[in-house]
Amino acid sequence: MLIDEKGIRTDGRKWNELRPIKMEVGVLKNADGSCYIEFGKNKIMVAVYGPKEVHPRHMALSDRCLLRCRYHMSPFSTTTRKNPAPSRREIEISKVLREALEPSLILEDYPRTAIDVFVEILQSDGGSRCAGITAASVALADAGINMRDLVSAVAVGKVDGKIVLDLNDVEDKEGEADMPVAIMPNLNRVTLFQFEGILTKEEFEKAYELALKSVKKIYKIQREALYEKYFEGEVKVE
Amino acid sequence: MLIDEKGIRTDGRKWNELRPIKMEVGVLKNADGSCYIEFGKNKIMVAVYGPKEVHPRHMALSDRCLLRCRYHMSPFSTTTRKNPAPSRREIEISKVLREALEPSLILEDYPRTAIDVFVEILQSDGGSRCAGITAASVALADAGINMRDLVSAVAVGKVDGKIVLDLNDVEDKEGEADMPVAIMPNLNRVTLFQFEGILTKEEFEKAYELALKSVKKIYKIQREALYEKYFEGEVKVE
Amino acid sequence: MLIDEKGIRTDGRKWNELRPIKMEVGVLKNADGSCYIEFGKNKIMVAVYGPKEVHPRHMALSDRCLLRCRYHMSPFSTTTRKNPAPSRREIEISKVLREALEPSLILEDYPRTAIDVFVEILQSDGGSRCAGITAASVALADAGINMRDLVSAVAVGKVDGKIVLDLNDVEDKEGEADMPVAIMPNLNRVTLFQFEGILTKEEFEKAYELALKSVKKIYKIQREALYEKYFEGEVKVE
Amino acid sequence: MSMVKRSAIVDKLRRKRMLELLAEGKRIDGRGPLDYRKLEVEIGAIEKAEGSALVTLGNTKVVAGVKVKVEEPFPDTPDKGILIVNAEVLPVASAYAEPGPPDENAIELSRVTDRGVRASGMVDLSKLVIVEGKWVYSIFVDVSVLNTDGNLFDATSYAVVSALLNAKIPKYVFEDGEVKETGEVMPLPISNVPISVTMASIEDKLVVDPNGEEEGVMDARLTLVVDEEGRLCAGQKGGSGSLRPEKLMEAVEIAINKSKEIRKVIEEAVKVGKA
Amino acid sequence: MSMVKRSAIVDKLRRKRMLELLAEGKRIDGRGPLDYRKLEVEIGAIEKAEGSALVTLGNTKVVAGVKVKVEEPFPDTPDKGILIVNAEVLPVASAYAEPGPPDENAIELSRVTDRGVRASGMVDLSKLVIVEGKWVYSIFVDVSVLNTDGNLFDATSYAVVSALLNAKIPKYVFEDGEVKETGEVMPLPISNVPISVTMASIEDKLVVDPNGEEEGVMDARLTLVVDEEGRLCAGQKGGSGSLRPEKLMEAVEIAINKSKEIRKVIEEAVKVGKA
Amino acid sequence: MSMVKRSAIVDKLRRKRMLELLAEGKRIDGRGPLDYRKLEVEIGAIEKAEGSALVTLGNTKVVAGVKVKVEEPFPDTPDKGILIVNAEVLPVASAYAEPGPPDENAIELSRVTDRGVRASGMVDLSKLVIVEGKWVYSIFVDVSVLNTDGNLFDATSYAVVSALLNAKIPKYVFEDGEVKETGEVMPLPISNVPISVTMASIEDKLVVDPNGEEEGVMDARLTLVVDEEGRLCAGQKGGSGSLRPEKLMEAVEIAINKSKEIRKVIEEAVKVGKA
Repeated sequence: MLIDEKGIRTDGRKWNELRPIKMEVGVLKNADGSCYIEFGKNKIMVAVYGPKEVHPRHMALSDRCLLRCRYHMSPFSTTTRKNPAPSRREIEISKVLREALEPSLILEDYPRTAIDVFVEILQSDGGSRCAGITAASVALADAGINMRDLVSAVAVGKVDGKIVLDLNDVEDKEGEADMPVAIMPNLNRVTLFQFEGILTKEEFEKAYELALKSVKKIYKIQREALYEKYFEGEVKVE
Repeated sequence: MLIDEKGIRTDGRKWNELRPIKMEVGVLKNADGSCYIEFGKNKIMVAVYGPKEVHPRHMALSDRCLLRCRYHMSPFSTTTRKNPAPSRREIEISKVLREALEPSLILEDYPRTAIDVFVEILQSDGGSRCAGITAASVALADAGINMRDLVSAVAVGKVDGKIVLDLNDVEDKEGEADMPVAIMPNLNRVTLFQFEGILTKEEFEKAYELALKSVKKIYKIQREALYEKYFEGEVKVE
Repeated sequence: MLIDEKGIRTDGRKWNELRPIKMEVGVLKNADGSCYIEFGKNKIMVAVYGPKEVHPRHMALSDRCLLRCRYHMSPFSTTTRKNPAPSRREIEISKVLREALEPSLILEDYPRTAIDVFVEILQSDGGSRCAGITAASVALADAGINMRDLVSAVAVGKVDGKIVLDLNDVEDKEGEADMPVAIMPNLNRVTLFQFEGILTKEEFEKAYELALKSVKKIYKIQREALYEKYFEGEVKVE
Repeated sequence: MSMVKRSAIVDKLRRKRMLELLAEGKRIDGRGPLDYRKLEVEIGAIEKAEGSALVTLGNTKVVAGVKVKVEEPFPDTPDKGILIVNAEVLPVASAYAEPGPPDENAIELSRVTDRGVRASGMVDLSKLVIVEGKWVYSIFVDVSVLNTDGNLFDATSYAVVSALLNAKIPKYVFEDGEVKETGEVMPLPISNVPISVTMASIEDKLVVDPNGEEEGVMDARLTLVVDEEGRLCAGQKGGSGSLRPEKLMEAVEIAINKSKEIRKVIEEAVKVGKA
Repeated sequence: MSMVKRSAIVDKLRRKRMLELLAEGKRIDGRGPLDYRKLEVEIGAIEKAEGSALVTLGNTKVVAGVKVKVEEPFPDTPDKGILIVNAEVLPVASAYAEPGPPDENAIELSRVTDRGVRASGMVDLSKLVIVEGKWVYSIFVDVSVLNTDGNLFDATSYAVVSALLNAKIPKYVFEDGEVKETGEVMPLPISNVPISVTMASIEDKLVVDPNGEEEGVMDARLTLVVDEEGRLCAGQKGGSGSLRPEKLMEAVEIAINKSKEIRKVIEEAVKVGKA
Repeated sequence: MSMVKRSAIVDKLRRKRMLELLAEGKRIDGRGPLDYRKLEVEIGAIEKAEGSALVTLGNTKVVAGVKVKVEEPFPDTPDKGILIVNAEVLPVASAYAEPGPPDENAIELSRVTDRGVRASGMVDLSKLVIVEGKWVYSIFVDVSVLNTDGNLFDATSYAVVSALLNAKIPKYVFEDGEVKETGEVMPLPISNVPISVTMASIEDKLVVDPNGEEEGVMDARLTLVVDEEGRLCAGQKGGSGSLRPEKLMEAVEIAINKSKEIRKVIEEAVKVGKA
């Protein structure tokens, strides 16, 4: 039983409620941009380096910047120790993260260079890839990379037969479906979509609509984190 | 007992008989040359790419083409699943295959370029390296690489105390000797020779002579396969 | 009991006595410099190649030579077979060896080139890194590399509660402390220092002074080995 | 893994041409937006494998083989057999496929194919246990991609699904303290058949079964996997572009429809393979 | 792992400036030769780890986490638990840290940290045995370096030591022929606390806790680890330069003194973490 | 692994000169076509190894060591011990040998050496079983090549064969349900001694024991291994050239003859080593 008779989930949330989110921008001194996020029990550090020279040279692109992305879990981030070598899961997530961020960046502005995005999971909970995208987009903004929009991500899924927002670890493992979605909220375009589980077309649509709607809350928190660093003390938009 | 009292082998062949051979040229759309061979239960796909640019550059040869060769077994090609990473056996065979093919090619005609020969064993039986060389030589012809001659290969060996032609899987494993040989039939030169087992000098000579003679049958099938692709409908040379 | 009541160690030595040392210079024909050392039961072959071109090019240094060093144990060098792939221990020792040798070399004399020092442990005993440095410095001299001084190394430690010189295998494993030290004897400068074990400040000082003093005996043997190769038959200095 | 040599200028011209054609509901190779290329499924091609299938989709060609071992179960699922899907794009397959361990594209391909099979519950892993916590059947489905011309996701999925349907695995029993081969064979415990439908999105126009040229210029790839009852069981967006949110539901619609057509082809091929 | 972009000319000027300042007993960031930067130790930051600590030393930031498994002991120490220290300089940490397996710098960092912990007898491994020769506790201490600005050796050592002091590991018993988790937790059997003190030598002048700029121009790095009773338990010279022999005994003196100051900070942080 | 720096022009001139000399039955270093260089075999050089041999053949120098473990047999040969031959061309050996895992040349070298030992039945593996299907002796013969100047195949084979003849391995017994070391040693069960004879073919002229310069210009390398009774037990052609078919039988003749001469040198060295 992951949802009780009153519709309350194991961590006290309602079906459409997000876990607590905390973001801090510019926390790493060496990085060109950085963002630390706590998203439920996820604790994630993102660093952005670049635009910078490409090594080896022949990988450079003449008409735009080469975006690279690494999603990696620290060995102590999981219940059972994670081997530090990249797993197939980490390699796949690194790829979809890159493809989720790429549409938001004006890479044509930096030909022949590279931007590296490093997403380090210090503690993992359900939805670490969505939290990672969310923080990475803010870190890219912190690095001053030209952007079309932020990218905001959240997962939806099905637990105990019900569509719910933002699955935690146990819901992710024991639930019936999981669908991470990333959106550029202003441009209204999907940049990441993955899905695993079993949903009828109707359930699928309901879950997807919930993701589209909820992602706007994530976007608000991203903006606030950036304001806090760059305009602290000034009048806040909102 | 691998040979019965009438001199018949486990698969019904006589001592000097080849297994059935089927070749098809140009089966892969992307490759510059290709050949699929069934040789007994061997099912092998060969692709040739090149002549093409060499990466990394410093490996290019100023006076001739760099020939590279990879012999690889698909995981499902063997009775027990084969790990997809290249084994030491595959690395050695890749080298002897390259050295068996190299004398037949006019590599001086393509300086600073590379030719890649990929030999993929989809199903393995005894003699896969010989079948691979035979198909690779045809695939190189299909790719239009300038050649001095085709290379034709066959194994001979000793089974139940008798010299036999073209060992199948069980003869290869339980036999007393195995000797793969490759020849350029028109130039009459040996390009591959390997041997493992125990043979007296006289047995060795008998086996070797059998290989030299039988390889000509392989050559005929290679030519037919090429004619079939390139001159189908025309009068056949024979 | 590694030291008996008369103060004699398991191999018959007194506390401040070195094991037998034998060095031969120029034993490898292909190397630019080489030295074979037997130090107790250590049997070590060192080869120096260079100064030579750097591959890949971008690793070359514009103002000096790139010094590289590999300490490696042959699989049969240890009681239990050593896996031939480099262990973390070998990687660390390779680094400290390089840093122990580097101060003695005038690397500015060879900009844009590399020198490789290969230290191969054919049989290991306690103190193989010190014996390796000692032989490597002689091999560098044999290669004609411009030097400020030789580097001479020896380990000291604590065994059965006593400070002793030059630990052998069993003393190294069962002793209470181990301190390898390398010195440039003429310039009187320390180039390697490592320490593991438990020592009071007073013990530490006593052990360290013993190392500083004893290293001069190593230096004498190094010079003799070089004289033997280069001035055999001439009048010996000393 | 891309089959078409990338040239920025040629890509732009090709994309422009495709968009012109798509405006008229046409594609560069003459197909309509919702037409698959010719799909051929040959069952049992590799006799040494416990099950196998060679799938040809246009010029894309992949072969899948099933091998079985008896192994210890994973510690967290002592009551389940093991199923591993592994795809490799062999260097025979294209001028741009390098020898070596699978790259991120091949890993994504393996994992998305695996997710469709796993989430649909195609193979009932709870029936692949010999001794709980000790010995289970471990099913490897390896895929060798032989020629690439777009839509590896569907071709790979069809080959894997067909090879699993085709498989006859050796039967083991636990007797006298050890696992023994009985000499008999048995089919895998199949309880569902997932069908993958992959689309390319080019300026928010969806086409199914993109070929290599289309993949070279598409904004995004969208794969949806549909089970026997028309439910969604896996999905993945790929590619560096984005798409309008409503396009996803349009893709769901297409996937549910097209999966019926593909399902028939695979069922027919498996039937022929068994006869 | 160096944090500062190496430019030969800038390095020379910076070194010259440092030496001028050192002649007056000053450093480039205003510290005296024997002053540490601000050291912060946050205990228990990673709840999923059995123990953890986040250490900030100036701009250098590392996090260590303890994980525990039950495993077979090493054949040559059947009566001892296993302790493994592994540090990785993550690519988030600097523009010069590459992804991939640990390089020689990270391996040296791990091994020197490990030696201090091991030689001091910090964790009594003989108390981490469940069944001799069969089952022991295996303690992994993994360190993720998040930002580098010099003196990784001390920061890493403090993080490892603090995480071990903080750890509560699950208790196992051997019953009915198998190892079972009891549901209880227990602290590690701690019998000593080693404190690392690292110095840079620049023209034979010693300064403690070198920052990134100082490491960029130093001749040699010298790490000495001091135990609870003021004894030396590990040491390592690093770097391509050399030092006058008497400098080592001067460094021993400094290490013994400074270790007392650092010991207090760590003990206080652990106490706070437990309260 | 080639020892001589390759320069196309120098190679051509060198080859021309060699052919002129060979026409007169001479070689570049003064030998006749069927003369080996000086062969020295030093037995027992590595005391820590269970058996060892240092072989010097001209300037080519290799050392082989035998180590033994008790392990489970391979599943398909439960009634046989394990024998593994592994050769590495160390970076000390030549300016062209790179550190790292064995390349194709070193792998071929290991495998051809192994085949000679294995096919001749030199070590009777059926006598290296402690408990069938459970515990067998696993014999590792590792070869470190220290200097290369041609004909690594013969030098490696002689070192391996001599080290095996020299070996005294610890004796184990199975008692009270476990494998125990008895403290005694025993020689390996030797039943044959294979001798490798390697030739270079240069324009279809055969010379034995090619040195580095000859290998640099030869068309093909031909190795034939002969057992105690004068039978052939292994063979391998290497190199990018070809040879006339009748040359192989000529090589067989040479190998059978030369193997007798080499056999005496090795037998003598082993006898000296034992005395």
